[in-house]
Amino acid sequence: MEEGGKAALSKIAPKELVLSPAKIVKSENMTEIEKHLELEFQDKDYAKGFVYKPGQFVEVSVMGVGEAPISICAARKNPDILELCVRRVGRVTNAIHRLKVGDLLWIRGPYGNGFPMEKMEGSNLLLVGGGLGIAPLRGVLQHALMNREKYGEILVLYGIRCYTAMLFRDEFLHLFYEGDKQNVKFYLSYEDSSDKACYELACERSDRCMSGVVTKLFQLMKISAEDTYAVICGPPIMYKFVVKELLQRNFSPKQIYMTLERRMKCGVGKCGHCIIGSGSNIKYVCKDGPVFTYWDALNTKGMI
Amino acid sequence: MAKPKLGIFSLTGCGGDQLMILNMENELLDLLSYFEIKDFQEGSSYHEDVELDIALVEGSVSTETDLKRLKEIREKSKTLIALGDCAIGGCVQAMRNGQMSMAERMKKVYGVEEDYYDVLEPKGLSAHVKVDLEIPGCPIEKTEIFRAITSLLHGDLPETIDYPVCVECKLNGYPCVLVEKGMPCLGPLTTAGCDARCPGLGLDCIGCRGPIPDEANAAAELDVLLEKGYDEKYIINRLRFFGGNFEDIQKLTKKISERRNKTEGNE
Amino acid sequence: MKRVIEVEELTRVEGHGRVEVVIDGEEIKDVNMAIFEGPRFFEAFIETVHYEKVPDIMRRICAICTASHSLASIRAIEKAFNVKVTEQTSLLRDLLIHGEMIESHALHVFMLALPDYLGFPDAVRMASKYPKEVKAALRLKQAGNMVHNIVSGREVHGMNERVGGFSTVPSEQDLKQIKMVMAATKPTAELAVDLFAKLETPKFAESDNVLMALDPGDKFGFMGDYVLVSDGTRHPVENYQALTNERTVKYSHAKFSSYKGSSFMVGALPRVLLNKDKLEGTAAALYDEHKDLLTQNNTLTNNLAQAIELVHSVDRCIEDIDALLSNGLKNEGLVEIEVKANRGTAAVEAPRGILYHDYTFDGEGCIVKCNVITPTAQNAANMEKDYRAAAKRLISEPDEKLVNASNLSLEPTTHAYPARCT
Amino acid sequence: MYKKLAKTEFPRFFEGLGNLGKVYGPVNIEGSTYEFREVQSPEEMDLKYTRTMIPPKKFFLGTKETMYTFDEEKAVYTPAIGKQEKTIIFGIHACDIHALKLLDKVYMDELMDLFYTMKRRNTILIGISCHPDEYCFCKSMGTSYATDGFDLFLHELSDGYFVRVGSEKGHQIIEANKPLFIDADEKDVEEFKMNEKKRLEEFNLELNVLGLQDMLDLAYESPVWQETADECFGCGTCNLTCPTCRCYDVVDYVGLDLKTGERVRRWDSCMLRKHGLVAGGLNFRPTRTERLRNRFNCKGSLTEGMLNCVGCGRCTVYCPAEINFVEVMKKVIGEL
Repeated sequence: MEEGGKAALSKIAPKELVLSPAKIVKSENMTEIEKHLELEFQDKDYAKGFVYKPGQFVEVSVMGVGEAPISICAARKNPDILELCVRRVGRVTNAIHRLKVGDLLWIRGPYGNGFPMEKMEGSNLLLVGGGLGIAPLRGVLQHALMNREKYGEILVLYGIRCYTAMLFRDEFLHLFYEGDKQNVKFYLSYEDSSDKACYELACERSDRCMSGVVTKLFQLMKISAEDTYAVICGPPIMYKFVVKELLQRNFSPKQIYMTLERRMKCGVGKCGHCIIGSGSNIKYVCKDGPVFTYWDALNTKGMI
Repeated sequence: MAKPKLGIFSLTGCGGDQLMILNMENELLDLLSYFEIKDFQEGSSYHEDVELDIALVEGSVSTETDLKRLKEIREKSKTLIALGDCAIGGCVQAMRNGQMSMAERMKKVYGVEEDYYDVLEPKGLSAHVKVDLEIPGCPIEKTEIFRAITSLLHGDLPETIDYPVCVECKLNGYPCVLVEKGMPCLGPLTTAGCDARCPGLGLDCIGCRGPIPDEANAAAELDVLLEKGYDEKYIINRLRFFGGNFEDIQKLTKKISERRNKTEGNE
Repeated sequence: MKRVIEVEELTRVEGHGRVEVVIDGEEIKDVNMAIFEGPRFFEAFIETVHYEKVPDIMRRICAICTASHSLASIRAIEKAFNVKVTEQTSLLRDLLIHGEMIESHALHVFMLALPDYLGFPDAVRMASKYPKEVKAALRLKQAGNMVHNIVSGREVHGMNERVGGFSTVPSEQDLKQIKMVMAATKPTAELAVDLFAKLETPKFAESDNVLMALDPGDKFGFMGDYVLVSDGTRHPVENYQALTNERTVKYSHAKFSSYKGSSFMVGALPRVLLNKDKLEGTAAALYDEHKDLLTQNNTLTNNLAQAIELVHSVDRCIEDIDALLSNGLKNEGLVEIEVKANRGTAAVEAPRGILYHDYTFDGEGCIVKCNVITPTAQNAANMEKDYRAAAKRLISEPDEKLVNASNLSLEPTTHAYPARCT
Repeated sequence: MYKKLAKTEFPRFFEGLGNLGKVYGPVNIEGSTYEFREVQSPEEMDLKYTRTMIPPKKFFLGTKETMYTFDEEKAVYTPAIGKQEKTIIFGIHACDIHALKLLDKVYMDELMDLFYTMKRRNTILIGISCHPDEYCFCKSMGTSYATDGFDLFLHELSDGYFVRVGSEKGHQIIEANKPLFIDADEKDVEEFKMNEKKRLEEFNLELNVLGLQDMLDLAYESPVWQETADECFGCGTCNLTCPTCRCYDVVDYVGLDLKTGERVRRWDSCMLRKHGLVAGGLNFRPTRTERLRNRFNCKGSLTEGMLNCVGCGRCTVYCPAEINFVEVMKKVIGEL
């Protein structure tokens, strides 16, 4: 009846719960508080099995400090490489920011449901991102561009505070100017109306850039709810306003996807911190989400 | 890498928190070897007036002299840590804050006037300067200061505790002295971290780690203890042992004394 | 020309103090020892508190002699209510106060006083040259703390000792553990005696000393109901006010005491000298060996007296544990208490000397009046006297050795008289 | 499979269990506080106990347990799976068995938790029949009787125990103790049935759980949440004594060398302020009212078809603020 021991352990341990070391191979300060990291898995077999979708996240450990959920900010291209965008907000992310190229992090995952990329095939995509919320949407965008023929028009609405707070700046500015060639319309809004660099962008492309909150960008574009999926990610306050705009444009609740932030300590629906909802509909954001439709939100109390 | 510069200071209190550092007999030498110690009032006569990476300050601000020293320490320290209850909420010497004036206290004990000397109503450090971290306890717990120091050496501020003693009491499986024996336990209000020492010995928590800031439900405690047959004076004294500077407890005291004055006036 | 020499902050003491020597030409005009620890007014805020929690507050007067305050407080309450405790309780209390003596003396002798003699600013730096000795000293200190932990609940401000007994009786296993550790660390206590017997004790502070200590009864110890004075008199502790005559001093936050118009000393030296015949075993032998080095008028020999008490305390802890175990540990709970309006005064020997607690209760058992006299307050005047003597001899910087040796806990400032320091 | 264990054979049966591993049974600690503690003889136990304060989940989800040790120099996290001890939990009640079934679903069915699973697999559960007190409402929750989830279940009879065998492990125990067990006869079966019937009549406390989930949805804005939260300490006792609550928190501690350390998880409570707090300071349940409402909603909801409450009464019995779970539930859904 002996069932203990290390050998047995490796047999029964689900690979999703294994902490796998990954080396920082690229680390770029995108803003004062956000870093773009490229991690290389040390275990190539693990990397091979580490298949993820846009919108999923990983739990990242810094040895001696702790663990935090971070969303993956790119589509899976090179299986050895994992891209993360990390904002310095707490103990763990502070520690991640102290690390240098060559240092190790430990990864487990991928967790969460991710965006239904297959389901959205054949449709137009409307991506609405605010601040750091653009990070998971970047994965959606990359996926769609990698499989360009499978998706229709891609509209990206990106709300930033100011020019220096813009993530993936080169990449997005490129799309901002050249996106149309790939049938991508990239819109930009900025909240700090005194920001010079943004003002210049707005002067240059008044059809694509304006000052204000992200929902203002709806003024600039034409979309038909038919054949379009909306995908939203941003600070909690943003969802209600974006959803309102979408509903006005006849989007159905199930056409609206959003990814949520909660305290996802374990990532696998066990530790309980990310619980939301009420009696008939309790959800664990990490396991049942983090991607939900607006229909889910209508049926789950306290979701947005 | 250069060792961080550390200063350990004390204002008005019993000196127990510095003593707890000295009481880390097993770890003391190793732990302090990570630092350049520039000041350690209770443990060393070495003193160097330099910029500090970390200042640990115990004791309450109870005199103008305390305040002056605190401001100097704050000025020269990158991270200022309030060590122990005195430095957080004033501890027992703040018991009568808002209830008994300094003049009255002075008169009672010395028979002289208040303005004779430089006392202030005892307060924690954060009432006067910015504090980066508070480590509660009367005295502080060795494990907590150990974790705080190792965390700081690692480059992080440690996780702080803001849940009540009940949690640790349950994790240890101690019978609830409040529920089982009707003892006036302050565990439900009190910041944990002591591993529920008192209930573990069959005693009711006296709240020596202070009420959990912005969370402790003092009014509920009053109701529960009244129902168990304790009188208001007893309960309020009890809540005030370590909660004299705690806003909710001050409000509660005021409410009760007003109510009492009213009923007395009616009689 | 008038000049002032100041030792701004006395360190390696618990609490805050400073010394000021005013010199005019070659003449010493004034020597002031100020204790400027902020006042905390325990006696004022303890009023109306129900007796049961009084010791929990009062033990917070001081960290290093927390159990002494605790026991003085508990005994004063028990005297007020005529409580008789069991033999087991008495033994556990005796164990506790001896544990405290070990913890405090080990800290004091090795970590606060010894660095002076060896030329280090502190024990941590001293450890770089004497790692073995410092580690041994820490072990000894830990042995004392182990008693605090197991008997009282933690090192500082323990809570297990109550009015009428102990809330939880320590386990047999824990007591055996203490005994083992004590036996193992006894050589370190003896080393302390050896060290201080060999070190040359400075004589610069020599001056007439009046000594006071509690009469522990038949055996050397730290609790008693009578005070012995080096003038040969014996007084009940209830007369403490006549013995201490507290007065306020403008330059210091602490009150100063006097006995028949003169300052007096409390602490290890008075205890050992006044109760020398009651010492037993190794401590008695060591006393006999070094008795010429313990001089009534040289306060600095106090460190050697502490070292002898260390040896005594280690042996006594073992003895107490043997007695507890042979009687068999019983879960006896607390003695039932009947409160009444009454007054109770008790004293114990804290590491730094006699400590008095005096309470008056109302019929509900709540405090009406409280008075505490700490050893610091009693020693302050004597310490200043020593400084004066030393300054006269040295006319140089007053030495910190004196403060440490004078064995003052500057901490307990219940009576601290908050005067502005000049 | 049904057997009978005579009262006279009970001590020998119990003694034999010691060969299978460490035996834990309900021991009275103080007043009404019971705890599952290691026991050597039946006399140490009180098999008529009402409930243990800390539920049996403690055996599988340690109150404080090390998950990993780490070493920065070696750059490795090592799972802290030590020697797995065989454990027998003797005298577990039906409600607690149901609670474990629920935890099994969460911790073992999907992305199995290693630490839980290893311990769970090394445990034998022996149930015992009980009588309700004024706080038990397991009957309403459908958990007053366990049909599975145990290895053996002992029902007290006048002259012994009616034994139900719930697993292969249980069968093996019977086989190993063959001479002690006899086949239950008709009289025994009758007594067992009669006892169960009588027992059901002993329940005084009831909670109507039909449609409870919708009732809770509809009461989302009820003033009762606030009223109850005003009395509540937010101390977490309800969660920590709950046999189905399974929230945990994880903390890393570094050692004196600053290089090695451990990752520890400990029970958490959704009543505590930090439960819904994310890095950066945003709290998704900042007030006690919201946390309390969340707790009741969680208890009243289903996890894979099972209610998250088994009606054991612990949260009410041990609440220092004397908040009565059933009463609040009834108030909220408008039955009171």
